Parts: sequence; C-alpha cells; structure tokens
Amino acid sequence: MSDVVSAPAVSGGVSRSFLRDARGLQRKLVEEYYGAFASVDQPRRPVAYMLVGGNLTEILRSFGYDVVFPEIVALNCAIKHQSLENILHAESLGYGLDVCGYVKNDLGLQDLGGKTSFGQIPRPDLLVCSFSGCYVYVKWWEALAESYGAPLFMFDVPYMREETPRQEDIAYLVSQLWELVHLLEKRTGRAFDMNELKRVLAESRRAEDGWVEFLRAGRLRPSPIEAYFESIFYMFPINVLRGTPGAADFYDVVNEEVRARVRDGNYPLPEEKFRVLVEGVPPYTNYRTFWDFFRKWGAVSVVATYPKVGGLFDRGFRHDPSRPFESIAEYSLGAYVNQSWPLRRKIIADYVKEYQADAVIIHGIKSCRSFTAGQGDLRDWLIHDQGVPTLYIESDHQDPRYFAPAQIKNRMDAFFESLEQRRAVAAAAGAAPG
Amino acid sequence: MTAVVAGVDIGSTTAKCVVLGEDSRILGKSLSVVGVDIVKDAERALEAALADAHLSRPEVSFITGTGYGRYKVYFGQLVVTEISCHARGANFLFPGTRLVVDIGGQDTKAIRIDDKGEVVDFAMNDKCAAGTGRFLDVCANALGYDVGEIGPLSLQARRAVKVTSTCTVFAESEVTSYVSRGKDPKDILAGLHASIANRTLSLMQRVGVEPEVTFTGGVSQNEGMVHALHRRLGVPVNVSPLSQYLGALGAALHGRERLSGGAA
Amino acid sequence: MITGGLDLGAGVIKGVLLEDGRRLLATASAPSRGIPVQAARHVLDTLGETANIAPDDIDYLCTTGFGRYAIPERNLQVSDFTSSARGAVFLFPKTRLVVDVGTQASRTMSISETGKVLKFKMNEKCAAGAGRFVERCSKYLQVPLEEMGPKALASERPKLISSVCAVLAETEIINNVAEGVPLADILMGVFLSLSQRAHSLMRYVGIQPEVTLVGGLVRNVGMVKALHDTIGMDLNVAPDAYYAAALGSAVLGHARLQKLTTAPQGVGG
Amino acid sequence: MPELLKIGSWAGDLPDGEAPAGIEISPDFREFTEAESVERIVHLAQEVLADPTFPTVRAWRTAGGKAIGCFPVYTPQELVHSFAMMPVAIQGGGENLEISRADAALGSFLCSISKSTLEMALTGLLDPFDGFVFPYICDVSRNLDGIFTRVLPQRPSHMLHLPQNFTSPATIPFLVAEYRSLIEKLERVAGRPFSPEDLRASLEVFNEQRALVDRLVVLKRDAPWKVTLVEYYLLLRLGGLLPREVHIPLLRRAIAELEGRERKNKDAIRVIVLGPFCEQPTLELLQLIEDVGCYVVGDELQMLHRWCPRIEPGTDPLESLATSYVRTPVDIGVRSTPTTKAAAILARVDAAKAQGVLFLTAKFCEPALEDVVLYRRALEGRGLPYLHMEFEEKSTTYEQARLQLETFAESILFE
Repeated sequence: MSDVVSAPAVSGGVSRSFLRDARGLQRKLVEEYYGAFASVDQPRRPVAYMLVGGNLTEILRSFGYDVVFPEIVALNCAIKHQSLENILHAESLGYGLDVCGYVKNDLGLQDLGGKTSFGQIPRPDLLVCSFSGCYVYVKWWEALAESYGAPLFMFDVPYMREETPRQEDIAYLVSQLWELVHLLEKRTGRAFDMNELKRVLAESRRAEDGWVEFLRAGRLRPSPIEAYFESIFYMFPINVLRGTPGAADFYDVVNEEVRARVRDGNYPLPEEKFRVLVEGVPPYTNYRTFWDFFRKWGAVSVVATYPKVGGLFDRGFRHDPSRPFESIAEYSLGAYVNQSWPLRRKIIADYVKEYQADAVIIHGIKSCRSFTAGQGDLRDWLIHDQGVPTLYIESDHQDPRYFAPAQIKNRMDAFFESLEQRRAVAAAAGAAPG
Repeated sequence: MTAVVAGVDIGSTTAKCVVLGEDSRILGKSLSVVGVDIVKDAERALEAALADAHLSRPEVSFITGTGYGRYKVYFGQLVVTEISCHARGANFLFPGTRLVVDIGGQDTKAIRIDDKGEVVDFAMNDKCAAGTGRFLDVCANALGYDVGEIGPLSLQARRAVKVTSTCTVFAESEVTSYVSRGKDPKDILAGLHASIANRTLSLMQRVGVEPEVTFTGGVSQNEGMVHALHRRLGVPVNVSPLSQYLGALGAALHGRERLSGGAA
Repeated sequence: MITGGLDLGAGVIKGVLLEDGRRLLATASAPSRGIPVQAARHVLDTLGETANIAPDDIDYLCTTGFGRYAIPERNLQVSDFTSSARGAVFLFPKTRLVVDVGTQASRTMSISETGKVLKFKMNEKCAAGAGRFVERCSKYLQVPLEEMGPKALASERPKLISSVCAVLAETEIINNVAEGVPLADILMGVFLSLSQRAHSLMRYVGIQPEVTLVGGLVRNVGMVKALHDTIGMDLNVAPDAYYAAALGSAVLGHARLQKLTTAPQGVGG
Repeated sequence: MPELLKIGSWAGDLPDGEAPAGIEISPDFREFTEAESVERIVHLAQEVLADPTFPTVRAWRTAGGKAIGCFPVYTPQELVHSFAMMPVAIQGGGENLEISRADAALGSFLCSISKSTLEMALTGLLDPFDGFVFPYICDVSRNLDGIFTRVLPQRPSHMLHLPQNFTSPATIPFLVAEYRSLIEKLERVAGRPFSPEDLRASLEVFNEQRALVDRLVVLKRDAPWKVTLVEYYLLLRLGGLLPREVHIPLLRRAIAELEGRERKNKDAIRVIVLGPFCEQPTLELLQLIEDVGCYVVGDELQMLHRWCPRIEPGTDPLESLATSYVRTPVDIGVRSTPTTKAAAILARVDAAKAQGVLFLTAKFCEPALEDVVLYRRALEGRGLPYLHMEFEEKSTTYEQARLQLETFAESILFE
C-alpha cells in the first residue's frame, strides 16, 4: 500500500521539510484506515456508512462500528484521477449529467465492486444518513439502501436559520439519537455504554482542540499554514478518525510542526503576497493545477470555509462528555452548509477580519447546489457591501469534464494582476510627496 | 527616453500587434489569423506590425504579450492578461470609460475600471461558451452567411424571434428549426443578437453598469451587436475601429509603464 | 414496387430507392443548407436519374429525420430512431445495438430481431454535435475533413479532450496545439472523446452484439477505430450505413405499402 | 351588480356563491366566477399565466388582501389561508421572462424555476407579495430563502424545514414547532393572532379543493380522452393563482362539463408522467405529449394542491396538519421513503393501467434525477417501457422532444 492519498509535492522555493512530518503521519493514518478493510470476507467489525456533515461517529464508535465515509472515498478517487470512470459508469446506470459527482462516483464505484487503488471499500451493514445541510444526502442514502438492502437510519437535522437552535430542535435530535442507540443495541446485541461514549467524546474534544489550533495559525502574518490546500489533508483525522486517540495525537504532531515552521521561518511560500479566504469545495480532480494558480501569484489561503463542512469547531463548538447527547445534537446542527445564507455571510465576514484576508476566492462547483446556490450573491455582497475583492470561478470537485484549466487560469491571473496593480497604485500614491 | 514599445495579443482566432511610439502614437499594427503554430504566429504578428511602422526589431525596447497565447510570446519581456490590457486600452481611447465589455471568440468579459484604467472588478462567462462570439459564428454558419454580414442584416429585422438556447451547439439547431418553420433569417439574426446582448448585460450587472461603456473585441465591429447592446442597456456604447487592437494596445501601454518604472 | 426513403437531416439530406423492399437501386445525398424542401427535391431527382426512374414511378415515399414533416408528397413519416433501426437490420440482420454518431446529435438504440426499437437514448445538452464538432476541428486544425480519419490513425498517444462543452473543447484543442501535441494525437483524441460519449449512451441502453454503426461518421476511419477501441467489440460497418435512416424509412414504407395493397379497403384517401 | 364573494372564517362547506363574513373579493375575479365553459376558463388561465405581473394577486390586493408566495411542494397553504391571506403558488417565471440578473446571483448549474423566481424578486415582479415560504424540498429552494432575505429584506421569507425521519415519535411535535415558527412570521405580516378555529375552517376549504382536484385526476385517469392534458393542467394551475373560494366553484363547474363531454377515445398509449413536481413544463410540451399519441393517465403536476388527501381537523388542527405531512402524504421525489418508493410507482402504473412511464425531469432537478434510476430498475423488472427527457422553462423548439416522444410511442405501438 505505497500508493495512498497524500499531499502533492510542493515545489519552488519551499523548504523540503514543509509538510514533512505531518504529511508522513497523515499518509500512515490513511493507509492504516483503508488497510483495515483489506479483508472483506471477514470484517472484524460491523461497518456503518456515514456522511461527513453532522456525522455520528462517536455513537457508532462506542458500539464498535467501523465507519466509512463515501464522500471521502470519492474525493480520494478524484485526487487519484479515478473518479471519471466511476462517474461514467453511474451515468450508464441512468444517473443524469447533472447528478452530484460524489453520488455518481460512489454509486458507480459500488456497482463496479468497490475496488480502489487505495483499498477495497467494504459493504455496509448499516446506513446512517445525517440529513445535515445537504438534500442530496437523503437521495444518495436512499439509493444505497436500495442497492444494498442495508437498514437506513435517517437522522433528520433541522437547518440552522438562527445562530442558536430552538429547544425543540435539540429535543428532536436527542430523541432521534436515542432511537439510533436502541437500533444499535438491537443490531449488535450490546448494551449501550454511556461511559464508553463519554470516553470517545473526550478524545474527540482533544482532537478538536488540536485541529482548531492548527486552523488558527492562519491568523499569523505570514501564515505558516495553507488553510485550504493543506487543510484538506488534515481534515481526514478530524472527520474520519474523530474519537480515536490517534486523531488527537495527530494534531499534536501537526501543531508541533507548525510551531517549528514559525521558529524556522519555513512558510508555505517564500513570500506571502496575498492572504486569501477560499470559499467552496476544491476541484479534487485538478487539485495540484489549482493550487499552482495560487502559488504563482504568492497567494496563500489563510482561512477557508470548506474545512468546516465537518463542523465549525473554530467558532467555539466542542463535543462535551458532560452533555453527551446534547453536544452531539449541537454538533450535527453546526456543519457549515447547514447554516443559512445570512449566517454563512456573517461567518465569512468575521473570517475576513479575523484572518486579515486581502481577497476572497469563491470556487463554485456544479455538483453541490447546497454549497453553491447563492455564491454569486455572496460575491456581490462581498464586493459591494463589504468592499472585499472577490473572484468567482466554477468547475467541479469530482468530474474533470467541468474543469477548464485555461479559463480558470485566465481568471485567476487577471484577478491577482488587478490586485497587484491596485496595490502598486496605492503604494505609489502613499509614497508620493505631499 | 525614446522608447518604442509593442504589444502582442494572441487570441483564440486572431493575433494582433500594436507598435507604440514614445508619444503613445500608434506607429504600426497588424492583424492575422492564428494557426497551429502559435509561437510562429506571434513572431509574424510582430514582424507585420513592425513592417507597417517601418521599424526594425532592435528599435523596439519592450514587448508585452497578452491573450490566451500570451505565454507563447517568447520574445516578450512581460505577460499581462487581456483583462488588464482591455482596461488600459479602453481608458486610452475613451478616458471616461468605467465599464469595458469585451465579446471575444471564446469568452465574454465585463470589466469595471477606474479613471486610471485599473481593473476594479471583472466578470466572465461561466460554465461554457454561452453568449460568446463563437455563438454568432456558428449561427451565421448555420444560416449560410459570413459572420461579417449578419450584423447589418439583423438591423433590417421586422420582428426578432426569441432565441432561448444559450448553448452554442443547441442554438444552432434552434436556428435551423426556425429556418425550417419559414422564419425570416433577418428576424432570427436579430433574435440571436438580442440573446447575446441579454447574456452580456447579465455579466455587466455582476460588476455594476456604469457609464461610459466601451465595447471592445472582435464582435464590437458588428454593428448589429452594438445596436442590440445599446438597446438593452439604454446608454450609448463607445466603439472604436481600433477595438480589435485594444488588447494589444493595452499590452503596449502596460509595457511602457513597466519600462518607465511605473505601476505595472 | 419501388419505395423511396428520405432522411432530412439538419445538415445533409440523404435518399434511397428500394425495389420490392429488398434491392437497393440508388443512393444520393445533398447538403440541406437550412432549406430542406429544395435539397430534398434535388436528392429525389438524382435518385431518379441514377436508377433511371421517373418521379411518378416511386410508389411510396417515407420520410425521416429532422425535416420529415417538410415534404408534402410523403406518404408516411417515421422518427429517426425507428428508421435507423430498420436500416441497420436491413444491412446487418443480426444487429441488436445501433449507434448513430450524427452531425447534430449522437444516439443509440437497442432493437429486437424485427428491428423494433426497445430502448433508446440521445445525447443530452453539453455533449452534442459530434459531427459538427469534427467539422469545426477540421477547419481549426486546417486538415480537410476526409483526411482527418486517415491522419488520426498514425496517433501513438491520443490526447483526450475532457470538456463536455463543444466550444470549450475547442479551447482545449487550441491549448494542445500550442503545447506542441502532435496532430495525429489531437485528431485521435477528438475521435476517442466522441467515442467515449457514444459509449456511455450505449451502456445506458445495454451493449450486446451485433453492434452496427450508422449515420454521418460511418465513413470516417478514425471514428470507426476509436469506437472499436472504446467498446472493445467488433462493429458492423458498411458504406451504405451512411444511408441507414433513409434505407430504413424505405423499408418501413415498403411494409406499409404491402399492407395497404393487400387490404385495399383500409386505405383512407 | 352581482354580490361580491367574501372570504374569511368559513363554517363548514358553503354552497357556491354564498358569502361568509370576511375580506371582500375584488370584482376583478368576476371573469372567473362567471366563466361558464371550460374553454373560457382555459382562455383566462392562459392569460393569467402569460402575464408575469401576477394579475390575480394584484386584484386580491386592491381589495385590501395580503398574499404569501408559496414555493412547491409540501407548503402548508392552509396556515396562510387561516390568516385570511392568499397563498399563491410560486412556480417560476414561465417562458417569457428574460433572465439577466438571477444568473449572476445563483450560479450556472441550477434549475430554471430557481433562476426565474429570483429574477422576479430582483425585478420587482414579486412586489405584490407580503412574504414567502420556501419549504426544504431541495438545497436550491432552501438557499433561495437566504438570498431572498438579502434581495427583498422588507418582505419576510421563511424556510420551512420538512422532516425526513418518518418513524420517530418526535417528528410530529418537531413539525408542529416548525409550523409555529412560520405562524409567528405570518402573525406579524397579517397583523392578527393565529386562531385554531380559523385553521380548522381553512382545512375544510382545502379539503374541498382537494376533493375536486382528486375528481379531476380520476377523470383524467379513467377517461383521458375527455380532458386534454393542457386543460387539466390549467384547471389545476389556477388553483394556486386564485383565491380558493373562487377556484373551488370554478373547478366544480368545469369538472361537471368535462365529465359529460362526448369525445372519441383515440388509439393512444397510456403513460404516467413522473418528475415535474416542482418546476412545470411549458404548455407546448404538455400538448406535444398528447399530440404524438400518448394519453397521460397519471402525473406529478401541480403537487402543491395534491400532496395529501383530506385532512381531518381533529381536536388540534395544527397537529393534524403536521400529521398529514408525516403520515399520509403523496410520495414524490422530495420525501424520503426508500423501501416503498419503487413498489408505489408500480402500484400507480397498475392502477392507471399505464403502458409506459415518461420521466419528465426539470434540467438540474437533482431529486427527480436521482429517483429515475430507482424507478428505472423497478420498471425494467416488470418489462415496462420508459423514456427519460429533461425540460426547461424556456424552450421554443421541440424537435428533439418530438423525436423522442414519437419514437417512444412508435416503440410501444408498432411491432
């Protein structure tokens, strides 16, 4: 298993030690995770499929389940240029051109037998659908339930329209969580162990602290981290391995490395010319190309919204062993795409200030209407109401047919060129006598 | 400093070059079709413009490349995107310009600029080539016209038909279907122009419509399109016979600034 | 009995004359130039000249294609799918899957032994215009249309085009040219990309032998090779398959005519 | 001068034309109340649809009424009605609306109805409304609410979360709480408090409308030659554009006429149309389906009026309303019932004696697109033919649609 998902090599003026320790450890964790599924015939533990947004990892883990996230499998396929084949297969099954690429990649992959270059994806014993922020989740899990006949638990999470959830929302979620617990007791023949759940939650909390420390490093000038391209790799433990000691330890290593970077002056780019906020899902199929478009201009993403799809930990939320069910309910409500547009706008405005971003790059994707519908209005609001230079580009996260490199590059070049020009003009005006 | 500068704009279909004298007078220009060898095409565009200016290569102190093929202008000293170049070029020709609309072969741009010709904000066609020059090209072809003829013809329309397809490929079948239903080609052409004007307005609204509006790019030479845009916008639109050269002109101007140690 | 079949496509009008539903007497085609009626008349005249038959000698005329309703003297009109299927079965009786890579649309259909359409699918938006796309590439790359296929065969490392938009795909080709990709690889890339799209349509209706290629690009060796390589299966290819839809409509016309002549009381005016 | 119709607290099932106390209905609706023939009603409906300025809503306002725009599908219009406000179906801008600003705000890959609805908001066409309800039937509808709060800040918009967990005992209480949040906003717009009694009366009004709609649906299923698809559609469509008190008698008259109609039963194939539960196809496309030789004997058009059968007001009408969504709704692509869905479709096919299924999905409508595969498998299992086509609000040419529909009909009719 040497061929695993890993961060692309960073070239050009970057110290070779940048990303080294954390990246190596991340690679190892990914390898171990998929490696554990290698033996499909005799899975040691039952497998639950889950979705990243509002996931219930802790509860499933407390019952000894292994968790598989088809979204993450799909994105790994896309990075490794295996998504198109799966997508085309799904289209031959009847999934239309405009169905989400995650769904098509996954259902195509499943129909082809679940084999990837990073391991065999096991079949589910249970499908847990957290309907949190994405309607397609519901449709996707319906399709999986139909093809596997595995039981589906629908965890219905209300959309957040106010900053604080209503009491009725929490009560609704807690009631559903207990129903899940009863279902798991029935399926595993094990009694629910509250102490075990609390122990898992404590590990989650420790990982969350570490993850937030990493994210907040983007507030430094220059930023020692790449909050979009680098974070994407470090999202794996917080989303997939949360609740394990390994996840929590991982962020200790990451943060140690980030501190060393600051100490040694080892930054993502030799010169941080532009600090940008990136909103939207990355084009995984052309990840490296896209990153190059930033690097070329000395642009470092110091904060990004995409790493918050698994939870807005940096805005204060933590899993809490003293309020296990309530805090899980709050977690599920708190996924980034489960926030209404007024709340999303506020988060972005706060980020721009907090991280001193010079500009915002919005990457809209064809697949995800939840994330994307309204990003044009967001662009308008940022430019006209907030005075933040903003660029909006579109492609897809899974389907390489929608990534037009020449067009995207042209827009990025023009955008940074104009930022540079304006900065030069401002500097000239500032330097002018009188 | 007696410097002659040149700008070379390698677009998707044509290569343009402008040679500027020190008083920013246009000494020479060229326009040629781009073929399979872009590097050579860029060379040729420069040579042709120099011939037009009666100058030789060593007399040019600075060359800037722009357009899709800008990285193929190997002999240049600077590359700038056509967005910055159109902004600078429009400001040069019409100093009051605040919004530049460029309809090219592969894409359409709306660029908001300030009084110095700096880009404040821009928007380009998303997703696909809907509403670009290629759209007119393909439809002209389907109707059996040369792309140069369709603008004037569209102005003779009595009642424009509604063209709803924004996809270039599908617009073609829409056009064919109108023909088979016996619609007047002039009315179809008027409909096509109105459809592009509408898409263009949508782009312009993204950056904010503010007079003066300067219309550039190959399609700006199409009077039917100028008319359709004017009608849709309700404000006059600046058009110059030099519009096609605006990218190259802007590139040359950027080069001049760089040479004089200015903002570029 | 002589039946005529006319396929009024958006780009080209094709026609055939068929004797007794079996023997192909003549084929002819002409560009439609947006005026199908005139071009269709011209095709009918050419067919008559070739077969040495006066226009009145055509007993039954069946039309198909985009302009099938445009010809007032037609006796019957059928959809392109129905006619192409019959045409394919006429040429290759064991056909179960028909693929038509046409000027404005690609389509595919699975058929029964009798040539009845079972399932069919045509390309969606953003993936259209296969034939037109090849024409544009020909113009762009300055390679005559008839040379594109043979030239593509020399390709060693085809350069696939990813974009689903025909116009953006052109931009990609321009970039490939700029990056110095050999012409043969670009050309084969074009054909392979089109084949892949046709392949996904074929997979949707279900692939089973025999597969017969009909329509606009049947004469293009590059396209045939690309399709063959993509589906990994032998394809029925015949020069007359270019006329499959016209042929199929003549076949259907003959069947209808027979029915009418054996049951004359059923003819309504 | 005829008596003005009035609306307000309806007690029970009033006969036609009898006016309860409440807001007066503008005489502008006289055309509808007096329209005697289906032909005349269809003509009026086409006029209303061709006018993007919501003439019926403006007429309602001139009499002092307030109006709430309701996005499809499972919107509890009864709640709006109980405040004596007019619930109006927001179903896109139709083929004549030019989209120029909404594209920029939304992004490229979205359905027509979302773009035209936002375009209407940006161009003042929604000014006759006092508020909007967007049910969570998909992410686009949900996000529209958030965009509306910015582009129309003076008109309250409410995103209604529709639960997808139908087995939890906590679902109905949650939905009641959801409705209460909506009620709070409606109270502010209406300037009067919520009354369970008024809701009870409103439920009865809608029950009457539903019963009539159901009668029309059954007529279309059992005797499709008596009512064309366009007539059927327009009669239903008016239901979301007229005060219910105007629509109900109109529909009753129309159905009586249609049931008595003498028309020839043509040799056409019987099909069910699935998919257009939110965005609606153009009239031309609907007509084309029948022109090529199909009788539509089942469909998902105008689901806003048909999403559940009769609702018994019960002791707590609000809870009854919530229960109707959770327990007894009509399942369409935007409600999750994975294990029963395919079987339900086959049952519908059987009940309608359909020979094939036409999936008519709006371009970019993801929920509809995803269900196609599920249904496709079920239909193939039974050897039933189907055709999948996409539509958009703006279409002027139908060659491709005609070609596919003709082939579909030919493939079923001919050997």
